[in-house]
Amino acid sequence: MTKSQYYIPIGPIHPALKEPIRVEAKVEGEKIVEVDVKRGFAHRGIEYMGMKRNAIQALYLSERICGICSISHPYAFVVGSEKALGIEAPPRAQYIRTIIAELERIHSHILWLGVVAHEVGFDSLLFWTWKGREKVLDVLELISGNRINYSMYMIGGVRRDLKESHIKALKEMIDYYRIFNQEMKNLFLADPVYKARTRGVAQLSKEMALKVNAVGPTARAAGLRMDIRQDIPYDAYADIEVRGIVPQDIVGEVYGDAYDATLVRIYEIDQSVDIIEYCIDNLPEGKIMAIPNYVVLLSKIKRTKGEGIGAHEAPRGEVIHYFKYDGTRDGPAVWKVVAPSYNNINSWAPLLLGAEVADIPVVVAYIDPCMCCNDRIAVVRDSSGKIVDSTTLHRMAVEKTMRIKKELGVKE
Amino acid sequence: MGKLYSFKRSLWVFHASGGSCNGCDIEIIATLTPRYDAERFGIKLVGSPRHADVLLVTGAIPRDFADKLRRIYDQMSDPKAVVVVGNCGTSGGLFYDSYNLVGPIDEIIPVDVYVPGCPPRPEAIIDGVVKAWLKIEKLEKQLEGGE
Amino acid sequence: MTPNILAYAFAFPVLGIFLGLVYKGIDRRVSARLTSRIGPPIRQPFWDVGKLLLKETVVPENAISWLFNAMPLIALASSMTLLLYIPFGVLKAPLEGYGDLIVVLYLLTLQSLAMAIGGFASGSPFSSVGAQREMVLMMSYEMPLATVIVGFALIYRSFSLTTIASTPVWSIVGPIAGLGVIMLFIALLIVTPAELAKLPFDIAEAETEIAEGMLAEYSGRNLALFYLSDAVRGFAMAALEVVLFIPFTLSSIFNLNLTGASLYTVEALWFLFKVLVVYLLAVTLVRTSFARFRIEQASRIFWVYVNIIALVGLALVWMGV
Amino acid sequence: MVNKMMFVLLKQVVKKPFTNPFPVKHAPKNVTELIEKVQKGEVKINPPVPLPEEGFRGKIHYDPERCIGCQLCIKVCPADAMEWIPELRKIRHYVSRCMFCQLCVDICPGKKFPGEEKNVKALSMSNDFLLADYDKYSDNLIEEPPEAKEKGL
Repeated sequence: MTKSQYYIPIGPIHPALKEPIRVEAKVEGEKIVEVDVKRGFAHRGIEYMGMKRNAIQALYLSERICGICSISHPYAFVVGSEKALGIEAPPRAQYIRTIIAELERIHSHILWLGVVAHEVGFDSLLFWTWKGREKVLDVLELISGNRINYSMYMIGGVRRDLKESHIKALKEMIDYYRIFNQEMKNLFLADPVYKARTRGVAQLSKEMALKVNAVGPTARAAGLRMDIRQDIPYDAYADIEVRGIVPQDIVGEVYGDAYDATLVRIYEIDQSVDIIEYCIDNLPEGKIMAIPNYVVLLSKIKRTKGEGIGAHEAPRGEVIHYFKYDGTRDGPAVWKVVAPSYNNINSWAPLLLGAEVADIPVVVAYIDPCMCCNDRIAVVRDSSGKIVDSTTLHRMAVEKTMRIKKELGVKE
Repeated sequence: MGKLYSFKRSLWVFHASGGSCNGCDIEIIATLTPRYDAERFGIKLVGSPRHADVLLVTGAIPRDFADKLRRIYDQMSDPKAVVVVGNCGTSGGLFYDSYNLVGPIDEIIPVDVYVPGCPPRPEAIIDGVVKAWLKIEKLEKQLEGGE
Repeated sequence: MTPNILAYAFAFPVLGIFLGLVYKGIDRRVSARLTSRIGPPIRQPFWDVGKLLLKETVVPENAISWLFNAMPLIALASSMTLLLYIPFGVLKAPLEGYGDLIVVLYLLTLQSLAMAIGGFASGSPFSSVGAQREMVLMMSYEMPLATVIVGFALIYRSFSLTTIASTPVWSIVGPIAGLGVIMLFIALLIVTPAELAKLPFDIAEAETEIAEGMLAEYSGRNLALFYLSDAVRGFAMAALEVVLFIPFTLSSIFNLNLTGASLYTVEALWFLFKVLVVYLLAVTLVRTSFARFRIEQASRIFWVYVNIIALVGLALVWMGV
Repeated sequence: MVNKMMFVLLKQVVKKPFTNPFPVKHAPKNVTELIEKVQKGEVKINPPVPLPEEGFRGKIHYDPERCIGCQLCIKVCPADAMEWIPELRKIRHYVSRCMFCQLCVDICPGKKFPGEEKNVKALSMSNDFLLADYDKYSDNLIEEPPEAKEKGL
């Protein structure tokens, strides 16, 4: 019997993908023999828009780069901008930022665990994990006023203070997650079917991880101890000894597969809970904003020249923002964003080649992709599929204007 | 009993995410999870547009994506409805001046219910469902009156 | 064919659809409760079917339309016929004497086959992959299923379901053969979710992998027919297990002296209860608490483990009888 | 065929469901009638999951009396949701454009009426979040001074 080849397009709209991206796979039976990953469906031109707006507006634009890690991009934004502008946030604000960032890590990791359970068809586990996730969302809503998109950060501080009632809720939450996470370890790591579906799937070796520039939990699952919180500490992380969690610390061996990614993420929840506990126990008193008045802040930005890089360890990996303020306008003159999924998606093509159709959702999900984070540029192709560069594009635009002028009969 | 009696009670939903920031998408999933449990209204997320009655769209639509959204809409069998979740899809939201967005969703496909919010709470999405029921009931009355 | 049988033949499909949908409703409700949700009302499947019948039926452009439209009918007809072979408590099966357990085996296969052919005919890559998976899965679980049926043939020296229902299997087997029958029961329970395309073996309809698989292109009336056939088959499969392995009647347990209508009512309710218990254990609980297997893992499970269980069971039965 | 999940699930069966039955437990027979009954007070609707006591970011409420026309909110709004009405020297706010970031509320200087000690802001975040509508420019989704509507500005 000759094996027939099928062409399976996955995406841009597909139930396994919650966001638009396209994976084109040629399969023989169940085996994938050819794969192509196409991105760019969620490109919104955020950096370009940010360079036209003022810094405060751009900060909130950066929050909408991604809704799941909605504090990661603002965090990198404020850290980078503060470096560029020479503003230092008060210690209390730094601690509050760290608490919010770790709360977000808890919610994002639990979300990922639920999603990956859903991808392998384990819907009851999705329901169970998301039931536990509501607790941290409640706390975030209590502190920030919304379940997602917290709008907490500001250049030079945070906008809302932690009150007594918030700290009480946080302490209660810490106790809850200590127990919940223990149960989660039992349910995920000990489940035979879950293990059968994830062990050996999406296996990324150390060398491969370095080659495709994997970051965050994906790289840590492959055994690379890399974590921005440990390598370039900032804010409250500078006071805490954060060590990146790698599977060899926990079980002694590294496979680098989706099962290890689960392991790393579950143990990182423990770590986040510890960090939050440290922060609320050692929360300094004082101001929460270096420059509380936005008008003053904007005029200071307008006067300042400088550049800086802000990095933050988002739940998915490192987020890096580059800024240049040129002292002529109240927004960034140059703003460049590097999101973790941009690196991690590189691992799809090598991992999918030779895998099975059933593994596509697991491979796609295990890096916790975030398309909206990584679609940063739009590429224009001509009819033959060649990329059109900017000079040609400009020439074509001029030509089109001339043609339209001619058609309309406009005289110079 | 109206003609659309069972239609109202069994809305199967297909979810298409455009250039959204994911905030709305995860709130849609949260609507299905135990705290809010949309399945008690007969709402089910399905994996194929052919099965769906309602198209949930989130996010402002990038240029590349507009024709795909149109195609998904055409693939759904009649009668069908479109619900837009979140402000980006409703009006462009804070991406109002982006060069790569083709604008609000109602310029591409007809929209029945808007759920504003950034992102809307799961209850607000359920409220959108209630509004959709009301619209169906109005339609039912019209059908009965017309015949 | 007597008028009596004809009356049965018309009443049964209606009853079968009704019961199938009710059981599906209970299944969804219990599954929701298992995951700490309220869940849809038990009438929900009726509304689903009502809605699907109301919707437009689309035939995709590149589908083979007559095949595409015929397969849902064949699927529903085969599961309906399957129901006609199953004795309902103390009621006789309507088609008793027109072929028994072997026909049941064929009818179970026919429905899966209809779905697979419908998948191939719809011309979408997802449906084709789904149909391929269904075929592979079918080949894997048919063997243990056949083994179970051979085991029963060994015990009774007959394929008649009515005989099996009237004399409980436990009363005629010794301890060794009894152990064998228990193993056969376990094998059949594991086959059940695969036969009904439920988790952890709903590989052919995997939503997240291949967008509902074989059913991806179906809509409206055709989808409603598949929905119904799925519901009826779920009920029939559970009923078959009850007939084969839990045939005890209430009157024989408690030595009741019921006659006429009251006997039939009580026994019918008792039968429905038994079916419900089997349905909840073998389908609802399993489908809620497991993840989906990969196709080659599922094949290995059936070819190796379930087959071993079934064959050892068969050997024990053979030694015992 | 037994795993740990099964025990967790069986434990959940006996417990009360975690679901918050907002607005009603199941789909009602007739929603129009239900809403009429609720308005008459015959039936009660289950409340949503409780909001935080303070600081919830719902729909923005605009009080034109307090507005001094400084346009700071327009300057700071990331989504350009505020529109300046030059004739009245007031603003119009489109809720369907808003991103609920509260920046305009923070920056609003507000106005002091005679006899008051402190400035009261013209903009405030309400607890209103059930905003679904058929029309994105419906009255509920636009906050504007009443004169603007009368004069059709």
